[in-house]
Amino acid sequence: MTIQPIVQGRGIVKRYGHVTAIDHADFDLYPGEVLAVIGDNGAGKSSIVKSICGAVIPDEGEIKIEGKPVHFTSPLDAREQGIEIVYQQLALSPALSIADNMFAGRELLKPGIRGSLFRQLDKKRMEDFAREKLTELGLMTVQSINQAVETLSGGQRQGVAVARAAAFAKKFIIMDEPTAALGVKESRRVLELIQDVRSKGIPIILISHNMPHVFEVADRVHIHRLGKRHAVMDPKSISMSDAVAIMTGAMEPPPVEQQQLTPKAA
Amino acid sequence: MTIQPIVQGRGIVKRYGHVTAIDHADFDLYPGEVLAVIGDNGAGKSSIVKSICGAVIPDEGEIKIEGKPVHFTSPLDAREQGIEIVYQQLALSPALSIADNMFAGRELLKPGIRGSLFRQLDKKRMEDFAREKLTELGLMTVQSINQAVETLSGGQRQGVAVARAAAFAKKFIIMDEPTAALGVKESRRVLELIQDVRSKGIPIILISHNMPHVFEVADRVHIHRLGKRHAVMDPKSISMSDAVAIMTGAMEPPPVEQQQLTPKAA
Amino acid sequence: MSETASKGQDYESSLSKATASVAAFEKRKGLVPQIQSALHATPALVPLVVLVLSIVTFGVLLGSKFFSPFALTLILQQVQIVGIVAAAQSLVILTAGIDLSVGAIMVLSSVVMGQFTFRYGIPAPISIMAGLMCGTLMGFINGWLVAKIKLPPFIVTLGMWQIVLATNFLYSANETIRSQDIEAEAPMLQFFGNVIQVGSARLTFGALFMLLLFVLLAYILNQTAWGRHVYAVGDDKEAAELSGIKTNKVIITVYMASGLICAFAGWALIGRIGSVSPTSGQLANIESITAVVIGGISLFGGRGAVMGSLFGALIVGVFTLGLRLLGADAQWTYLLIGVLIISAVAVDQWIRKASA
Amino acid sequence: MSETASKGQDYESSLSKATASVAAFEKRKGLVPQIQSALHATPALVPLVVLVLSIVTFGVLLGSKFFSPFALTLILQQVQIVGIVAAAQSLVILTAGIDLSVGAIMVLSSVVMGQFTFRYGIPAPISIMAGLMCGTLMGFINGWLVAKIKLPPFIVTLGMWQIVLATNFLYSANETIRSQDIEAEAPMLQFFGNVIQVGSARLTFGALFMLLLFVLLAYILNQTAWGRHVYAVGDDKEAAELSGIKTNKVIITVYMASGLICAFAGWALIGRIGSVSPTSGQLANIESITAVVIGGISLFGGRGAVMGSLFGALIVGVFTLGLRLLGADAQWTYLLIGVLIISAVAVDQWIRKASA
Amino acid sequence: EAHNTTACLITKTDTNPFFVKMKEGATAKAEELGITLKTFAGRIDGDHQTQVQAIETCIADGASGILLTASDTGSIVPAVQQARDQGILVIALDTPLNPIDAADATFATDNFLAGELIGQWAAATLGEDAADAKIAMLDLGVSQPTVGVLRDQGFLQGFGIDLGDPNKWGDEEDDRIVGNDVTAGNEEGGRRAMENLLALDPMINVVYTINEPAAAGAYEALRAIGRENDVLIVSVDGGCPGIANIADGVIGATSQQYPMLMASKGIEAIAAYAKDGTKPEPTEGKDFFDTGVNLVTDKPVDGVESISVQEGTDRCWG
Ligand SMILES: Nc1ncnc2c1ncn2[C@@H]1O[C@H](COP(=O)(O)OP(=O)(O)OP(=O)(O)O)[C@@H](O)[C@H]1O
Ligand SMILES: Nc1ncnc2c1ncn2[C@@H]1O[C@H](COP(=O)(O)OP(=O)(O)OP(=O)(O)O)[C@@H](O)[C@H]1O
Ligand SMILES: OC[C@H]1O[C@](O)(CO)[C@@H](O)[C@@H]1O
Ligand SMILES: [Mg+2]
Ligand SMILES: [Mg+2]
Repeated sequence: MTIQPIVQGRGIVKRYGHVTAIDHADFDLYPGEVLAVIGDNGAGKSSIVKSICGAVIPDEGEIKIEGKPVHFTSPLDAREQGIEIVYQQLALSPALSIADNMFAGRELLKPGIRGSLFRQLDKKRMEDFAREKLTELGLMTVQSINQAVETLSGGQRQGVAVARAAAFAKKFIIMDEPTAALGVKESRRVLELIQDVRSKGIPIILISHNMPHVFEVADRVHIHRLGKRHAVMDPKSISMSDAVAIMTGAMEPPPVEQQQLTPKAA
Repeated sequence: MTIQPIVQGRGIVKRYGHVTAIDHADFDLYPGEVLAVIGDNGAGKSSIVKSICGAVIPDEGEIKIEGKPVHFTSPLDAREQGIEIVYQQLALSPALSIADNMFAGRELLKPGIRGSLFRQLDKKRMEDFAREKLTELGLMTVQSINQAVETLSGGQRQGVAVARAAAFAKKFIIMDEPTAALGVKESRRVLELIQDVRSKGIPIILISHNMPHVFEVADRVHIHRLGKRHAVMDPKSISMSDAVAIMTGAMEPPPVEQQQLTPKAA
Repeated sequence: MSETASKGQDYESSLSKATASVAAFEKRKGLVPQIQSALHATPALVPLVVLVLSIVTFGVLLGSKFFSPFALTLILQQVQIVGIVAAAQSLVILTAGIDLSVGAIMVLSSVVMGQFTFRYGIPAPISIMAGLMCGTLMGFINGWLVAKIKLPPFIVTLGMWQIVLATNFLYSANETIRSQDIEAEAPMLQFFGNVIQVGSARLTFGALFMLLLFVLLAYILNQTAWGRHVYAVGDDKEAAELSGIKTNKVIITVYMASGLICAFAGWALIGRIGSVSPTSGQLANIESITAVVIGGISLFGGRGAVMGSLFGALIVGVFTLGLRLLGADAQWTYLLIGVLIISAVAVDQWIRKASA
Repeated sequence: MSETASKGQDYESSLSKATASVAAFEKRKGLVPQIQSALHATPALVPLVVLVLSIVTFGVLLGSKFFSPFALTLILQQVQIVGIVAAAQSLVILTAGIDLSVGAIMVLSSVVMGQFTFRYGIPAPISIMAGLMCGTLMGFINGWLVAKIKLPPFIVTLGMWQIVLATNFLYSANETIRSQDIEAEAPMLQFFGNVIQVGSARLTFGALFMLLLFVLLAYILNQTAWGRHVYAVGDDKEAAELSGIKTNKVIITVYMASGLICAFAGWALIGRIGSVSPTSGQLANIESITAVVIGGISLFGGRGAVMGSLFGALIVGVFTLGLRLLGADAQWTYLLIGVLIISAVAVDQWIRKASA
Repeated sequence: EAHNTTACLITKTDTNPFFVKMKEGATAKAEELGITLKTFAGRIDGDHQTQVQAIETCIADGASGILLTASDTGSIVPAVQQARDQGILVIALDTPLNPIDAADATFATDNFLAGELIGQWAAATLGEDAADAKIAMLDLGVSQPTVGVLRDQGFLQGFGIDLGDPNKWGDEEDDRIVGNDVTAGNEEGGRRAMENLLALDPMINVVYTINEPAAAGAYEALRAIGRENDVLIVSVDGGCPGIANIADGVIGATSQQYPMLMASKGIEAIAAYAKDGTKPEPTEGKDFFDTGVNLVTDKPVDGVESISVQEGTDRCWG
């Protein structure tokens, strides 16, 4: 019995001028799992997830979503399919408010004629929602929900991006280092959030340099190295220290049979 | 015997419109130490170090450097005194190359008349230097030293900023979450670098959310909370878990006598 | 979960006890902080302050000659065309674009309205519709080239400026349609020239249209999703795209709206000058951009309020009339307006800084 | 160190064994990747390609009428003024600024050179120095207002445009100094009008000056610290400031350089038109900005190569002469130039994309 | 032979109907005579460099003759000289070069005279009231181009006002002048300038305008405050809309110019020159070929010669 992967990428290549960022890499995400992606800086992690969601158009290779080949030309395509992404560079509009950013492209309208005819935004509802989500993430130092995002602290900004993705995803979520700028408390909330989301059946791709976090929440660990998928391991059957060794090239990856290319039968 | 602090801030206040980012905070950095600054997201950590180096001009309060009151109006003033900063937002020029960024404002000229008269840059020497520094940080995936910074991965960018500060500091260094985007290996190198720098007698202010890192390298831990200095602890006499508890408001800080407002006599 | 993992997190044990209360910083009271807050929240107040200051200054210098309903409504009449075009320009500039073709589109639209009526004998309402559609179409071409072909707005609209102007001359052979003929045969073309007289104050429909247009745009930009998207696109197009905004659609509709508004300006122009003249509006682009920038909208996009552009246009209008009334001759007026534009923005900057 | 700390790091034990070799990705070979690389490394090549394409096209259409040393050097003569001003404009635009006062500064400088010589009888070399200093001073005022008072460059230079132009009219009393008089009494003012004739090719000193100026600026921008700072300031002023660049100094010197170059343009203008005329150069700002943008420099600053502006100016020159020789009338020429400017940049964009 | 003769027409702009008509006239005549005509125009009034480039293009193109309405009458001279050195016949139309003999010939309206006629007419129409008239001067632009200065000063002279320096406007001391403002020669500019001067003195009763579009704009401003019937507007041009405006009482009188004549005479001269090298002769007693100017009004006054609106309409140009 083989389960169909949610995302399947094969032989993906992405070059920038003469820089090769992804070099015939493969990728699989299966239903209901948290797939961690780890690798050195510049290994190509961000590039590969961007290829999956259409933020970058790969030069070669094939990507299937739920078995169907896709050729996203913009992240809008992905988003329409219920895919949400927390970008490493956050992708927030600096001059806009927290609520504006959170609801960009899916704003709530006022009830009744004010919404349907006059297209008036329901600012109150959006702001309440935004505040609630930020509070859930423990970001209680945000003093005004109308602050422009550029006036937020680094961690507060990241919180906005994470909250946005988590609130709206239907098919799966990609999180590129979602806790990099977060404090201890706020990071903990994000890990809880990831587990929440998974428990709703929505799979997650988590890129992180934080090994304890990875080993705490991941079902499988995709190790990326020099633009390629180097190995996929079961975090329960490998030590953090070996994972780091494989990732940095200090150790060869185990043979494919000992890897975890597909999840264990649920 | 009292040692003179390198940096002494008293009653610093910074407001943005009606948002109060720093609320009568104090600050001390002593010679030769690594002072870690920890706190929730939005606690005011970045704001206070920016006030110290002139990137932000505080509304109230007094700052002394080596005992002399200073009123920096631009980070240039700080830099002229040998103070280097790794900003949380990195402060790199996206379209410029790694070497251009590293040497901004202190470029090397070609020897002889080509430099003295024709003001020609010694690109080769700057590039070699840049590559060397990045390699020291373990950032070996940078494929072309002439890449524009905007084409670097998140971690590679951070590496450039850290390398720049470390290479040029004379008086002290401020590092605002220098390892947030770095991989395991690269973070380790930065911690080593911090220890190197300290051993050369240059003190460091390290803002970080990574408690193991903080407790590994800090001599004193400044805990910031709601815009104020909440406590200053000796990392050897407090557990990480208590530090986190104080920082998040789960525990009251100990009385001042049990804190570490000045370093132990060296 | 693996043992290593749980170990790595043990310092987090206290987190459950962390306070859940929201940050409470000291709140500031008093008049100055309140003014500062207001200016912060409503950036268009700053050029309004400058406008009021300049009206007061000229009022003091000139007395009732300037500070009369007549003179003040005259300013409204004089700025109406630039004001309407500045509204269009604001939209485009908010998306980090620029529209150099505004004046050309305005004139071509008015020529279409006139020629359709007088050359082909089409009823005025239909000709007007045709003129409005013509403007919208020109805007669409601009927007399409900017969004889809990804050409710089400066180049696209510079090219369109030349193309539209040349088309206009080729099509109209530069023939003027006289005011008297329009009045006799198609007065609807002069609709915006109608006047509401209240005492010595004279409000033309065109001036009223300008005011209403700004109110409408302010509503749209602040209260609708499209409006927020305009800001997002101008602020950081890539981020907007990544966060799910259909940036191309926004850009195209913005240029279309700009074209449509310019066509309305063309209609208002007939009301203002009475006739249909292909030679008008040559400075509309630079004048509208000036109003927008004085009004505090950033040429880099995403920042500023559309109301500011109205105040910007009025500031220039006040200076121009005020200086003439003070007796400055044409060349000196020209020079002094240069000085005053810089000063107006310097004052604006200073207020902003004081309120930061 | 505390026990918790060392535990937290134990998974790092393997790091000492991590490979220290530098990343080795597959390298690509072949002509296409090589061209792509070249275009990547030297962005000014793109407008150069467009320029060559357009010369070839008109050469094919018009034969030797166009593709002759005479016609080709004529283009150089025709673009020299716009080209020199575009060099100044490039500097300013690279800092994310804009200089609308270039034409006015150019004309005022040339008027100063002329009036000092003819009205006050000052020897020509000193008058020329005075003209150059006048340009630099105007530039300084622009730069100072932008850098220190933090006013938007658009407003500052718009204001200065009006101020300088009006000053120019007031000072010169709109008087033209005739070519014959200059030739007789102060031929040095016409220095840039001298010609090197090689066969039917006619290279004026002014055209040569333009070429040398671009080479010099390309050197300065790429090979000196100041040049790199110009880019850094335009790219992200705040980041540049934070990373230790004296951004204000850079901005002020850039506008001063722009003013000085415009003054040289004023001198070259005397060589080109023979006389000193206070009414020249009214379109210099829009034309120079056009050249810069066609040349691939971003109006948002920090990106592009100054050589591109030279090619941009030449592209417009080639189109203009080519279309005129093809016999298009004025309106059709304007229309087609509009189309061609858009197309040139579209081709440019397409080459860039293909080479990405 | 004639069929391979090339001629160039270079106008100030293509936006002013005056030049459009001039171009039409030239085109028609060229077709008639089998001459290839190439036309050029600056983008705005005062766009000098485009005209220099146009002359160079005509040289490169091997033209036999150039018809030129110069934007900058002094500065264009070297370029004109270059063309003449190549054996090209250069004829100035509408606007004389400075010096006038820099061109082979000049076919133009006498612009000072055009101004003088409307000045005299206005003074005569007012009669005794001329002594305390309130005059608005709606000029072309701040750069004071020659045509504008000539007409303005001609008007004042005709009206009986002391000119000061006749080479510039605005330096007159006479209290009857309320002020000068600039119109850019179009309706919007005319209206704004009129409004500005009315705000200065609402009792203005004489308005000089540089051309008829500016006059139409000024009229709208007067109409807006209900004073259109008590003000005399005078202008220069004699375009068909302008003449119709005289009939409708918008403009009191205008000095009519004949651009078609300038153009067709010019083309004929080039044809003749191409054929056997003959150059055109100036009008007797003048240093240019006067294409004539007529005062058009339906309220003729004694001592100022004028033609009727009907005659004006027969001869109007667009
Ligand atoms: N636009 C671009 N142009 C050129 N090179 C690029 C571009 N974007 C990425 N690269 C290069 O591609 C490689 C992979 O980058 P990527 O951002 O995917 O790394 P990453 O694994 O996410 O690293 P990090 O952990 O630091 O975020 C890097 O060497 C980077 O320099
Ligand atoms: N320009 C600004 N305008 C308004 N508020 C601001 C501005 N800059 C910072 N703030 C606010 O000031 C507070 C402190 O921000 P700061 O960046 O110093 O926090 P931080 O401790 O560094 O947080 P983090 O750990 O997330 O980086 C935050 O609440 C932030 O929203
Ligand atoms: O702009 C000035 C020009 O306008 C005209 O009067 C035509 O309307 C011409 O005679 C003159 O050269
Ligand atoms: Mg990444
Ligand atoms: Mg921070």
